[in-house]
Amino acid sequence: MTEQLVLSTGEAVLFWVLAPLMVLGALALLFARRPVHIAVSIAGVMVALAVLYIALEAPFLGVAQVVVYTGAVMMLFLFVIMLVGVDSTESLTETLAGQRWIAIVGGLGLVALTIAIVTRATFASPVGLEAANADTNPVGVARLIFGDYVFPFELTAALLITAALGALVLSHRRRLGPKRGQRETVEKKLATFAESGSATAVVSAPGPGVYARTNSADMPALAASGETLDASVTTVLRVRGQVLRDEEAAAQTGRVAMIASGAPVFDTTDEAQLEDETSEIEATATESEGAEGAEGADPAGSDHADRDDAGDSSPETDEGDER
Amino acid sequence: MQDTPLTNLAWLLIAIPLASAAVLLVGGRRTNAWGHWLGVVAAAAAALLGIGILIEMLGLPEAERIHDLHLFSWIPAGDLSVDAGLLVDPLSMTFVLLITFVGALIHVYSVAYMEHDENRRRFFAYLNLFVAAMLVLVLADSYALLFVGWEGVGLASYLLIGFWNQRTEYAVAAKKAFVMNRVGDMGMLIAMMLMFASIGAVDFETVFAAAEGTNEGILTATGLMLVLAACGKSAQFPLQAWLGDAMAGPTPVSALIHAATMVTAGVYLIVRSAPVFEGAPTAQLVAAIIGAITLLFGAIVGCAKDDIKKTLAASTMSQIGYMVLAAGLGPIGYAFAIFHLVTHGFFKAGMFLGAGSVMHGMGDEVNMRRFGALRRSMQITWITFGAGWLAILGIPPFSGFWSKDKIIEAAFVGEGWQPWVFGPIALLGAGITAFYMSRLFFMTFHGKARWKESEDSANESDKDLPVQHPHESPLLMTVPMIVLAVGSVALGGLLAIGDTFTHWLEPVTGHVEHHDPVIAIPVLIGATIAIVLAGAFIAWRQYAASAVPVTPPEGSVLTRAARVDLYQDAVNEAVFATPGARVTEVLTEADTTVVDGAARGLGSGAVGLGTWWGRLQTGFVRSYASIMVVGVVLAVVVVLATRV
Amino acid sequence: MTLVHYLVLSGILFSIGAVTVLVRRNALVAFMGVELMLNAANLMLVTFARMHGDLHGQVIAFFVMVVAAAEVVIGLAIIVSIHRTRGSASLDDANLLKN
Amino acid sequence: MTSILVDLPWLSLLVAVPLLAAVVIWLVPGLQKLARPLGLAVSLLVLAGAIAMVPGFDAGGGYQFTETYSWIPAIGASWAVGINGLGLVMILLAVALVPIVIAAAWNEVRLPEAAGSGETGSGEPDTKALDRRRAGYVALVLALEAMMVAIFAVRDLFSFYVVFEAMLVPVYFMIGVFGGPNRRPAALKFLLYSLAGGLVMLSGVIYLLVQTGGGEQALLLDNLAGALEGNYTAQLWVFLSFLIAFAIKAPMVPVHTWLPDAAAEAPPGTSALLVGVLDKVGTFGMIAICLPLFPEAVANVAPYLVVLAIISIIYGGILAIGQKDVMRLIAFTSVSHFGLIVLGIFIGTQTAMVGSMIYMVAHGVSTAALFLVAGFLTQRGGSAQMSSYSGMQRVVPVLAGVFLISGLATLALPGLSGFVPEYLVLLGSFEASPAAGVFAVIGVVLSALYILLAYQRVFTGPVDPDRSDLPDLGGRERWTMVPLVLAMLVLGFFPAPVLDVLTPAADQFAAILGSAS
Repeated sequence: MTEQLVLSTGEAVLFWVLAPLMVLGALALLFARRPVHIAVSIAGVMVALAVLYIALEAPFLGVAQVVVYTGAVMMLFLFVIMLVGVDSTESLTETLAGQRWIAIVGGLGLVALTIAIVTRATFASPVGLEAANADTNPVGVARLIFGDYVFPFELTAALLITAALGALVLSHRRRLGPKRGQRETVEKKLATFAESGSATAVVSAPGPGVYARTNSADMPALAASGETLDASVTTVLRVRGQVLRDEEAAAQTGRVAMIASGAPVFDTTDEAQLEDETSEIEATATESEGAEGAEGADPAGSDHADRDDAGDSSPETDEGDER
Repeated sequence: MQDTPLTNLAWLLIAIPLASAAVLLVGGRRTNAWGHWLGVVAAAAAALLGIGILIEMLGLPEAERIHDLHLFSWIPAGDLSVDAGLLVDPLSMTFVLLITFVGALIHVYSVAYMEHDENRRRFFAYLNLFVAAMLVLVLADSYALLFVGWEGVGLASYLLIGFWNQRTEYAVAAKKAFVMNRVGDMGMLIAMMLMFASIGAVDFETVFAAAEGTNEGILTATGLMLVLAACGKSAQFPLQAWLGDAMAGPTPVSALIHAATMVTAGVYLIVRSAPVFEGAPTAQLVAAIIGAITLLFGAIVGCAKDDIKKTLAASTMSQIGYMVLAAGLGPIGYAFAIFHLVTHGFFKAGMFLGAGSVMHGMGDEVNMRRFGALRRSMQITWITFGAGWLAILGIPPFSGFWSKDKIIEAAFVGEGWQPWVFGPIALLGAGITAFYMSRLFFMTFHGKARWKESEDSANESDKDLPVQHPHESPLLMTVPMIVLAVGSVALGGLLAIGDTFTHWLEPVTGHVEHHDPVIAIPVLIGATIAIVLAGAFIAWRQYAASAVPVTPPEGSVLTRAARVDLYQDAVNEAVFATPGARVTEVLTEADTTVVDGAARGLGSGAVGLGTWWGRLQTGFVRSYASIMVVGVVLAVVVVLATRV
Repeated sequence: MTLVHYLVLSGILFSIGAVTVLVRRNALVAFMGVELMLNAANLMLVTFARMHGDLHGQVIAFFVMVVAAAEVVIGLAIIVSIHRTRGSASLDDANLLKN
Repeated sequence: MTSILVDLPWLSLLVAVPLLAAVVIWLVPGLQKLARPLGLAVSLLVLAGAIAMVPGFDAGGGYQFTETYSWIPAIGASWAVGINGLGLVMILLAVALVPIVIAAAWNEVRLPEAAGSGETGSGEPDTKALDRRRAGYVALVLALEAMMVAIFAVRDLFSFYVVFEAMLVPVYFMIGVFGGPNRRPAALKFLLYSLAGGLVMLSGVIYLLVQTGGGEQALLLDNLAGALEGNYTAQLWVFLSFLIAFAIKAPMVPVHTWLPDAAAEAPPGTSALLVGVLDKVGTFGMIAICLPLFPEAVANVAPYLVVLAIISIIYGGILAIGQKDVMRLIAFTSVSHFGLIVLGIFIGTQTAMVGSMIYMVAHGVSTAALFLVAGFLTQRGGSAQMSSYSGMQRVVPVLAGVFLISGLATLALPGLSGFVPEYLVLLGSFEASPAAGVFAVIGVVLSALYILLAYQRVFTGPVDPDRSDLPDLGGRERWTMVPLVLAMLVLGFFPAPVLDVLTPAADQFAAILGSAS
């Protein structure tokens, strides 16, 4: 291989633009708090990698990278993040003694060593893939895969199928109680109704944002009796405390009196009607900035609501997600 | 060479009793009914065959009386090759006859003596086994085969001493006998090692032929080792301690094994090994010294014992001391040693049987202080025992006179200090023997009865005495006693007059010119008889003419020492047993703590190390990952560092 | 600008991925770190493929991708089931390896 | 008849048949009921096969019945078998003992007490589980038989090592599953000791391979003999590595402590095979492997080994006297006897070498008998402590008689199996070194003490009323002991046939040592 590969300026520019971005994106792994942010940022890194692959005369891999990693793997990650709780942020405080120091030393050591090795190693002069990619890169790769590597390739097929089956088996959950069909659901609902007399036990919850003034999904609906129905807002928004409840809205709907009374309207403990579940009116004020004043008006009541809300929402959220 | 059909059948001598023993042991209870008669028949058949061979041998010219019967190749192991073969010559035939004849008599005696023992069949099996083993011992044509019989009789002795092993002390006595014999056997083994290393063979023919040209040091060592072996088997000093305890066995056993035959094997060994001793005067001298010591030792112990069997055992020890002394004197003594051995075999066996008869009549009592005046109730026993008594005393013309007197004479032969030491000792021994044997005789058969016929005795002083019903023993017991008594009376004279016996043994021991002792023979005979009579008289005065206390008096220092066998057990205990037990204890402890402890220490060390390392196993995946990362970094650093 | 720069980039990415595994308690995040390490390795393979003019490197990278895909499926399934039984996706809660 | 008989791959067959039978018995559930008769039949068949080899064997003809198959050419390993006189005799001993052990343990394998090992289901008398357990035992014994034949027949160092280690597996389970109350630690101890020795040996094998340069069939013993000539350092190191393995196996002081534990906990049949045959692998290896391969090293190290052997003799004897457990006592007597065997091997005279070889056979017979009969006793009395018994001779006379005969054979009473070998070793040792001979003779007295002490404690004295109704040996037990007792008598009085077979082999090995030193 006498032919010397010369990297084009364009490639250099591409590299110097992408590389810092990739490193930054990767650093999100270390410093970002929300998994969703990390996942998105890693997806970006992977797209950038795909670009680099193409620059490295591996267009087939570049495409595969986008399809497999960005398209499949990272999306799978996102799904799982949604499953286990998109809201969960992670504390970055270290719990294992000395772990952080070991990580820093080990990481720096790895960086130093790899850089030292690759920079100090003497490589043969680069050849480039011009010759190998004569019949286009996918063809070249395909010749190898279906030639030398046909057996491993077949094995990977088996591996993938096994993995799919394995995932099924792993995430399969054995039924503990009897199957609950439509009839059972109805009977349960009616039983709850008979017990509590709450209408929401039988009817489906109203959708959010039914007023003329604000139609957004973060605005809880009002019941016929005038109180807000927290359950009308999606669980995600509720959990994140993004339910809209400014003072104005409260005033318009005459909620102030209700807030002052501090009385819960619905019992929310019934698991059977998770979707229909409602909460106390007071709870609506919990994390909304707009409700600060109202909250201050009745600290005891809001405390109580806080606790209830926290206690109820997290298991319910999980259950709802899994279904 | 004349045809010798019977001699060629000599192996039957061994095979018959052996087969009988096997039948009795393997047959088990099924043979209980007739087993003892099979034993008797086997012994008698061997005796008859022995007599047949003797007659055949007497018909041969002297030079042709030695036959070596090759049986089979026993240990063909290259450098060492031992054949099993029988040496039939006058010496071995003497023993064969003694063993089979006395043995057969004692078998007969035992039929009655052991009548009430449920294991009588087993007893006869052991007796037959003993006879077979003893015959192997005396008929063997090599030291190796002799050793088979040597240990075989030890085994039989062990089994018979421990025949009543439900009593622990009897079992201990049996074990003691075997182990002390084994100490002697070490000597035998070492002697054979020496022969093999220097001569390359262990059969009599080769060894004796080569002995002349062998270095005296080796011969001396061999001789000393043979003497050690003889000491073990013949209960000679310092390995004498087992014999007294061996009286735990039934009395016929004591008569056959521990008086007439087995214990004399040591004498046989020395006489048989004459060519070795010829080249080893030091070993000879040692043998003579040991004989002299034991002679006195046994005699002194015999004076103090109250147990009739133990007194006889001490006497046996002493008499064998005479024989070993004679054998140690060299060629002049060999024939007399064997002669005394034969006569002793008769009269001592007779006395043991007599003692057994006394015990039989007295409810197994062995304490002579509980006897007395048994003459009236046991006439035959008294007479036969009396014959033996007179024989051992050496009163002419009883057997003992002819044999013992010759030994005393021989002890006075020689140069330098030796005749002046051995002679007087032998003479003194004769006197002491006369004392204690007379003591035994008088305490048992004469004096006042120290028992009573019935509870309502008129005499006030009899109150504490035990009730006994002494009676004469049945015919099966008395007949053997009578036969042996006849032997005690007549055998000595029969064989001694005209030196018949000495001539008979000459093919083996060689012809010896007559030597004059340092003191004239008639003087010696007179002195011997005088000292013997004096001893007997003292005993008569003390034990027949005056009352014998039922409880032993405290006695002098010597008496007390003699009662405990001159502290032989205490010495053994202090020198061997206690330190041995201590060593065993310490080593057993050390084996678990030190040797095994080291191994276990390795184990627990590994466990400790593992536990320590195990702390790294926090269970946190991230810890493991960090270990991996650090490991990778370190590994790469090491690789790079070694490359630089 | 040489191909070595790609290698350096690969090393840096790999190290970041490794450190992620060490410091992040969230299993998902740590898992993403693993993915990043795999990608970094792929980058190195592709770079070397180009350097040596040999497509084998690319083929291996391809296989790595396939295996990584399978691994992700299984890994995520495990995370989900652990989360379901232990109510947490934290690596430090899954310390049964200790026993 | 010779041609077809000799042409058969006898030795491989003798290995394969019991191994196959073991697998079949173990795996086929329908056969588990018949496991014991089947196992006995197979072991008798193997015995017949081994005996059938004898007429075709020529005592002076070196290694015979040889077979060589390539196994792993890359490391020079082959499956090669072949026997000389020693191998033949040891194989005969092994295959003769196996049927006896199977018969002796006919009813001895029982279900473990309740929660013992969790192998019983609910604890009710479960005949099926019992059958399974018995089948397991028989299968293990047969597997062990295959290993024993193999170890005495292999002529390739790698195969030797493999079999050497593989033997541990059946024994480990025989002790660990079927043994007494403390079987687990004992089995583990046995395994760890043996493995430690085996691994040291493996390092020696590897070093040997490196030193000789490898190549196909490089590890055939025939090719290795003389391969290290002149390379003294290599000889020494490899020899020492082998020696450690063999010394552990042969139990020599101070690496003997596994034996008493294992023997005390193992079922008696296992102890009989373990001490009677398996441990002989140690001494067999010293003779058949160490001598031809490392003659110069052996010659130089021999004096130290002689000293060690004498220490073993006396130490083992003293320790035996101090034991309270009859099984441990027998184990320690073996330590003492192995000392004599090792003494005979390394003292360097032909006589002692013959003695050691026949000692291996004689000791196998008498110790097996002792273990089995002691097993019969402990099974009846429920205790292995000698102090638990008294006056048993009156209660079980036949058992006592067999014990005494075996014991007397052990203490080398002339006329029984122990004598001829001990005699030869002692005489041969004295020839080379009088001091060694004299010290070794002390063992004679000690042996009388320990055997008779044991006999006295257990079988004499007043009859213990608690144990006065124990049954004597039954028919099956008697018949298992008959061949052993006969063997002891025959070896005592007519050892000539065995000696004739062994002597040429001994000449050859002794000559190696003689010329090297």
